[in-house]
Amino acid sequence: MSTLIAQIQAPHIDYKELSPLFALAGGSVIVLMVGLLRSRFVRTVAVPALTAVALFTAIGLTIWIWEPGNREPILEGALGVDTLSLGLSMLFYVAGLVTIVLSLRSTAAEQAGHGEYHSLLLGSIAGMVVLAGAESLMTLFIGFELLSIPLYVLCATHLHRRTSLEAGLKYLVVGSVGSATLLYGLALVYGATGALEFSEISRAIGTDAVSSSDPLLLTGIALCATGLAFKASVAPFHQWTPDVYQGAPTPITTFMAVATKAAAFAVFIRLFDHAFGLSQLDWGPALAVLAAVTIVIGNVGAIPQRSLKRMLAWSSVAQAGYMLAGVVVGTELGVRATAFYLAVYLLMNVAAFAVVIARERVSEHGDDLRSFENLFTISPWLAGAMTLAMLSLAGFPPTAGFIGKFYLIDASVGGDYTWLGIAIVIGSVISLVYYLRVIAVMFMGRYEVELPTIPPRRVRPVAGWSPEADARAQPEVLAVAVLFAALTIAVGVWPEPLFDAARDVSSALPGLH
Amino acid sequence: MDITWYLVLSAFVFAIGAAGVISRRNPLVVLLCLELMLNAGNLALVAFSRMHGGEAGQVFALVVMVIAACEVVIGLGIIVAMYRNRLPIDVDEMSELRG
Amino acid sequence: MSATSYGWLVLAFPVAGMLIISLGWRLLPGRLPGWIGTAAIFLAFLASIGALVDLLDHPEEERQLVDSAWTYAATADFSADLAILVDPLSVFMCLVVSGVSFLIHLYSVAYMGGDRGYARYFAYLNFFVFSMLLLVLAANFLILIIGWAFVGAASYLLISYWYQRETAVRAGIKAFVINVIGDVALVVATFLILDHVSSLDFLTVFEGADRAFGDNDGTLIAACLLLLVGAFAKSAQLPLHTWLPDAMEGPTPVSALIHAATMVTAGVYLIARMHPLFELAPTAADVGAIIGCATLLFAGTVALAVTDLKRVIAYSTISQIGYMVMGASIAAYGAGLFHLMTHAFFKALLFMAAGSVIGAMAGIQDMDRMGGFRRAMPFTFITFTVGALALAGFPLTAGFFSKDEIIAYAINRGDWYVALAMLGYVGAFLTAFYAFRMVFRVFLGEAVPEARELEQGHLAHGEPMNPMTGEPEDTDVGFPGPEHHVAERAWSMKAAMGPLALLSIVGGVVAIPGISDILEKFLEPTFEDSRFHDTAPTTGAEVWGLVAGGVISILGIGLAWWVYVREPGTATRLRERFAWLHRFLVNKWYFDELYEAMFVRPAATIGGFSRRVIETEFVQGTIVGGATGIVRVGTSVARAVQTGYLRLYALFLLLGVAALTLYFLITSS
Amino acid sequence: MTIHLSIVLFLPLACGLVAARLPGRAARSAVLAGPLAVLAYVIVMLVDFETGGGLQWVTNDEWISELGISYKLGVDGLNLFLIALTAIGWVACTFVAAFSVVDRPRQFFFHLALAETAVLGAFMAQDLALFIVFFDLMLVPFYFLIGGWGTGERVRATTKFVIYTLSGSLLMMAAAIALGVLATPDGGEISFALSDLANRPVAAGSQHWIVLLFALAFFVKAPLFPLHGWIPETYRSTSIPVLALLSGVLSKVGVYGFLRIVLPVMPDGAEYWQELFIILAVFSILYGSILAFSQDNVRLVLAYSSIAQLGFVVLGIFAFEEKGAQGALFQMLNHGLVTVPLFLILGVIAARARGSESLSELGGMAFRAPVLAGLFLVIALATLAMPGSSNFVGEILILFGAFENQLVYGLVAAVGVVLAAVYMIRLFQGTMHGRVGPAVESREIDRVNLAAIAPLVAVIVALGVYPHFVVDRTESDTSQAIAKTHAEVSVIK
Repeated sequence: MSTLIAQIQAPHIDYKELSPLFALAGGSVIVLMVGLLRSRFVRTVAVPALTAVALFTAIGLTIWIWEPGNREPILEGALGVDTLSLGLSMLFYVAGLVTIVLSLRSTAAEQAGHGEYHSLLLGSIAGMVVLAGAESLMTLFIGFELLSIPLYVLCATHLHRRTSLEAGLKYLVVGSVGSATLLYGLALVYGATGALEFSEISRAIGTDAVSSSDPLLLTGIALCATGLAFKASVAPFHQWTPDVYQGAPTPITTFMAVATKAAAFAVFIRLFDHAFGLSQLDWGPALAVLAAVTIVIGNVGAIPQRSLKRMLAWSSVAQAGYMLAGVVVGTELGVRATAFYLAVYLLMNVAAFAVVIARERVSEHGDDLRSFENLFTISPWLAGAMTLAMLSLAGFPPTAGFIGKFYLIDASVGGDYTWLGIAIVIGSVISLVYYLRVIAVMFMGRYEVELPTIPPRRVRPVAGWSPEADARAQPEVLAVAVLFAALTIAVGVWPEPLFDAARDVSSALPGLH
Repeated sequence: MDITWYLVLSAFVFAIGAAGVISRRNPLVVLLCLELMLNAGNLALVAFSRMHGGEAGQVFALVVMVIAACEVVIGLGIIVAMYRNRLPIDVDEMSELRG
Repeated sequence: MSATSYGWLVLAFPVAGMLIISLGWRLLPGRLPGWIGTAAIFLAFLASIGALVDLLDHPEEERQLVDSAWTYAATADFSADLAILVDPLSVFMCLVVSGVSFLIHLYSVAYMGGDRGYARYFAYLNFFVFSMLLLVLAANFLILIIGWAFVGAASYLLISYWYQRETAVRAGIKAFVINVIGDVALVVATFLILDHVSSLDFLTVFEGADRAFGDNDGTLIAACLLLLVGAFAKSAQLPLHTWLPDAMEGPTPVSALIHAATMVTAGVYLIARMHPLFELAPTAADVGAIIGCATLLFAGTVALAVTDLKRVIAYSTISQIGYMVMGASIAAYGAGLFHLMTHAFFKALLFMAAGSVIGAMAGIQDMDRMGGFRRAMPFTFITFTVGALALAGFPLTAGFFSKDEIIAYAINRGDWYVALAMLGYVGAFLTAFYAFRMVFRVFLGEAVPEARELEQGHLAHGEPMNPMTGEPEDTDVGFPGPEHHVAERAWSMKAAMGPLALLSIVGGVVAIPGISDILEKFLEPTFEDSRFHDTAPTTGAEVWGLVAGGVISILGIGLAWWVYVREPGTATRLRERFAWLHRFLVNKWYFDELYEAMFVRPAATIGGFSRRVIETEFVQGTIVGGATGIVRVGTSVARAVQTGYLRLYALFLLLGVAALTLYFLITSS
Repeated sequence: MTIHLSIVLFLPLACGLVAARLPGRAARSAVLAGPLAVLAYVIVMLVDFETGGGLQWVTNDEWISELGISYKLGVDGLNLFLIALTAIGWVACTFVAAFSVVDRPRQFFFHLALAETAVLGAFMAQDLALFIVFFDLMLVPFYFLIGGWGTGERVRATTKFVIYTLSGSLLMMAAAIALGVLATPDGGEISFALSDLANRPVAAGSQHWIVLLFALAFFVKAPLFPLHGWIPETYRSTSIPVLALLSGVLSKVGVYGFLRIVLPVMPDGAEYWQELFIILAVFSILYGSILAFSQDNVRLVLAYSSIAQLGFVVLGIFAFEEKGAQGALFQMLNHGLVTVPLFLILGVIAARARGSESLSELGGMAFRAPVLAGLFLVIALATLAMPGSSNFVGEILILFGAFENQLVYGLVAAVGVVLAAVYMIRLFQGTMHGRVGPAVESREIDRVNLAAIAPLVAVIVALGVYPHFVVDRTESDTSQAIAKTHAEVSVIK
């Protein structure tokens, strides 16, 4: 008997490294419990506050355990921690905080119950952290699902809005197909290499046992790529993106847009630049093609959109394409560029979505382009923030977007993927059409959009809209918008700190050249 | 006994599930098909772990089952919500978001 | 004070006049601008005399003085100063230009009185004189080109001086463009010279020319031909003459100054100035001679048929310049410049007199409407006749000596130049005929109403109208303004015409074969390096030439008398007899029509084509439209696929999976 | 004295920001303060400038070490006068705008100021990436200025303008990055500083396509045929002061890039495309001129004429000959100096013709507005490169440079000189001469415009009298810029 116990030795667990995860999990549970209390104060103030506390703790702990260099395991063969996972987790946390602020007045939280809403949010973040830190295929899948499942729910939290439910359902079904594919891919990789841990996989690949172009392995890689591409909304697996982004409550859309993408790319980098690093020559070109296709489709798709959320969704597809380029080249520079761009991407999109939220809550046209007409005269600050966001997304100097693109192109050229750099450029040119249109609408009054567009739908105001209510009624949203817009400029002018962070992140993958 | 047959079987299951997802309009059935697809993965996992020896794959399969269950629950929840809102229980009707 | 500082003064005075008038135009009352302008030019004239005197002090071989103000532009091997060259030739030109200009200013003071743009007129006029003097004083090609273009601009401004007349505006742009063609030719020529001699200064170039170029070197010939193009554009020689007749749209004094006396002779000056080059490229020189000869005949014939008084004189100008060009091209520099001078006198005189007549006719210029002014305007009659005599080369007038000297040179050159000389005589006959055609038709014969009115002592005031088109105009459009003037009534006009009449008669004294060769001697330093000293005809030959010329001109005048006075009907009968010829001549050999068809219309067509086809179809259509089109297509595809049916999404997802997997398997195997 | 370029560079922006906060009257003076201060600074520079002294008043700081981008500014013969042009142009146009009614004035002047900073930056930048930053930054204010204060199809026009220009400049960015990467020796630090790039030659093969992409950007900006598709709409719907700057100053940034970047850094690539670019240039000269005299809208006449003028500039640059390059640089300055007042005058004319800008409705203005006519005349003559104007010196140098090795192309280009005479005189007569047009109620030029235009005319005349002032200061650096390119003589000659 005792011998039996002796035989089971628990894996070594490093609680210090694990602490952020604990903060999130614990926070999630506590918030859920507190949310059960009836008092309005608790629900509308305490719950968000607690969530924020949880996230801040996580951030604090992350900074505490931050140290560049190679990774040390938390859970033997399951979870690891390194600057890559930590750096990206930071993005998740920030995104989470933003979402909390933006959700303060959202009806979604009301209808779903604040407790549930926020604890799901925390759960999803935890999933992302796990995903980013995953050491083995199994944890990867767990993280993947832990991130997805709460999001399925959160998308549908506008219980009385048909589109919200539709978004939830679509996301669920298509998402599950994606996960199934991923799972199958993981299984094949496991079959080909006989290992679940990334380190062993990468060791296995290239040995005489498993050639880097073993069909089984490659099929597995293909399927994994699909699953991740789906999450990162890379074409042709992007189709859910516009619908879900548009249907979901806008704060959640924001969260999905910035955090989910970051998570997906975290694992992309981990899996492809680390685990499958050696067979880069095989999957590189394929992903490069995917990236180019994504860039084009995302941009052309965005052009006819009148709904800002939908437009941003398409643009996020395009942006995914840009970032994929950084992964494709499989160099350290590429990883850096991708990480940098993820951060920048967060700044720009948060600013943009915040403005959208501010508008859709007060305008009868919802997130339609119309509700932005002459925004500058109504609320110059919002207009300014939106302008900066758009310019940054379009890649104008001196915004962060410009530096980000510069970095990515630099990476792709350096990795002998010059044509991919050109593709990025062409994509940016196309994107001007719709980004500039938004600015034009805000500053230059109403005018008819040239390209074919969907007829404007009259959306029922999302939050209790009343004529006298206007943008200034929600200072926190305005604050977020302005803050993040300002950050895009700041980073654009003085990017050094972010570069250092990116360098640390890339240092997590020593294998790269 | 050769691993190939297991793989072929799991591939079949996966395909059937996929076909179901594509062809059926009732969300409940769609959920069932999703289960099939996931389980195809499980089958492959188990088969491989058997091939390689060692239990990692089987553990993985167990985890997946749990996760699959969660997914179905969420799915059902959404379907219920649709029902409450008197929305048609038909995936093709849920196509307001497009373009 | 040295000659060069006088040279600078010559330039300074007109500039000063121009600036004062143009900047202070609001402040200057009445005719003050006119007087200021006149004074400025008079001072310039004095300065030229100063330069002359100073130059004569220098020994013969040191009579080519260069003075540079500052570096105008210098980079690589291209380097030009703002410098003037004072030598006999330039001083001679300065004297002629400033002298005649002064008289014409004087004339204008009264003649233009009462015109709305009085100050503007004199500002332009001074600007012109400045440019002309700059042209003749230039010490290098760049400055020459600048002066060259300035006179062109001035002439443009003065042609469309009455800028509300459509005809004047059209004439202006025509003149300007043809002049620019000349400028461009000069620029290219300059390059060819710079490229070989690597200098822009005249003296250096002339020094180095024979070393840089072989005899009749291809490049040099090209350069000289281009110089000729420039010269012809300015001097209205074939085929670039079409602008000069239209230039008569300008006020009559302007026609006198620019389009008879000075600017149009710039071409002759250029050839004379460039003679070292032309002598190295005889082929080019011969081309010049032939074209000059052709022009003088062509213009002479046209002058027979045209009835617009000013245009007749204009064509005679073209013809006379033909003589000069011919002279300068056959190395008869002295003769050519001599004729340039005398022609300046009598042609200016003719125009002034014509202006006076037009004043009497209240702006009408058509000779068919004129007649019998002899008694009404005796002074004008006399001066006009004097001018006509000189033009016709009537014995002992200035024109008599100058023209026939050129022909004598041609004869003396021998071989085919003799042919030129003969044609020259033919031209002389024509000249004599049309000169007196004017005299007889305007002053003799039946007195027209205007003439009779004037005899009664009051000036005709017809409806103001465009002399070309005959359409009525409001009075402030141009001449005749609210008031207009005739020489009989304005002393300043008399004061201007008198001296010129005198000069037209005695102007020849500076070079009478066997008696005086002042001009030759004076110009010697400039042309001493000429190879053709030996071709100068002997006094005897020249005398014979003079006799021949005299006879011919008397014959011409006699014929004119017979046709227009003795047998008045003859002209009409001839016109009916040779209708086709008459039509051909009246339409000036159809040159305008030809150019219209060759250049103007094609250019317009090409412009229209580019605007309608290339611009819309290619630039906007193919490039812009193509790009947007592709994007449009992509857009509609992306949207068509985005159906909203999640089953289709799943399908596409799985198809994507299949495709990707396939790709991997294919590449791996 | 030492001159800190950063101050010159950011002064306008600072003033613009201040002005955006001040109330009306004070705002106007603040708005004017920026450009005026810059102008003063520039005058000091002109005086202080050490001829043939290479780069002067250099500022060189790390900016983004990660990407090898440094914040390096400097002035030499190449950009000295373009900076001067910028200063002058902005003073004039800001002045005119400040005294005319503009809605949302603060915003307008802020953008105007930002634009000046951007343009100055583009001219001063001595780091390729920095150049690109300012090159793109220029578009932002102009996007707003055209779209927000233009007329007619302004939004469409401004969008087209920005997309056109940016598609060029983004490709240039890609090319520039490629250049930087390829130029970096193994183990060396990547750097975009032009001085480094000039010493790190890139394989001729890659130079070819890199130069092509650069040229694309510059030709769009200039613009040259066939990349001028944005011209008509933009020129039609931009407000006058902005258009004056757009056409007078911005168009130079591109061609300036050739002298500053392409020729010194990638001589082989430049030579590879020489023939093609010269043909493009010559064709643009003819095409632009022909269209210019077949247009009825005054703005478009000027629009197409500037195509022709920049054709000359490009021709001069790609003649790879000292005189040519010298002339090209000079011509950039001249064209700017005449274009700015031309557009201001066009504004005056339109104001006297009930906003009409079509030649068929204009005419006879000289009658009541002799001063206006006089100024216009001087400028028009200068524009058609009348000998005696500095434009002529520029043009003759260009032509001589072209004749040197490309005689035939040079001769064809010379035809363009004649055509220029045709369309400019046509323009002058069509507005000032002839019968008084139906739309015209003529008045004399107003004080504000007079105060803006007269000094410019004075500068034009002064340069006409003493062009060596410019030639002398630019000579050595220009010949430096083209030193590496050896023009191979084309078969004809």
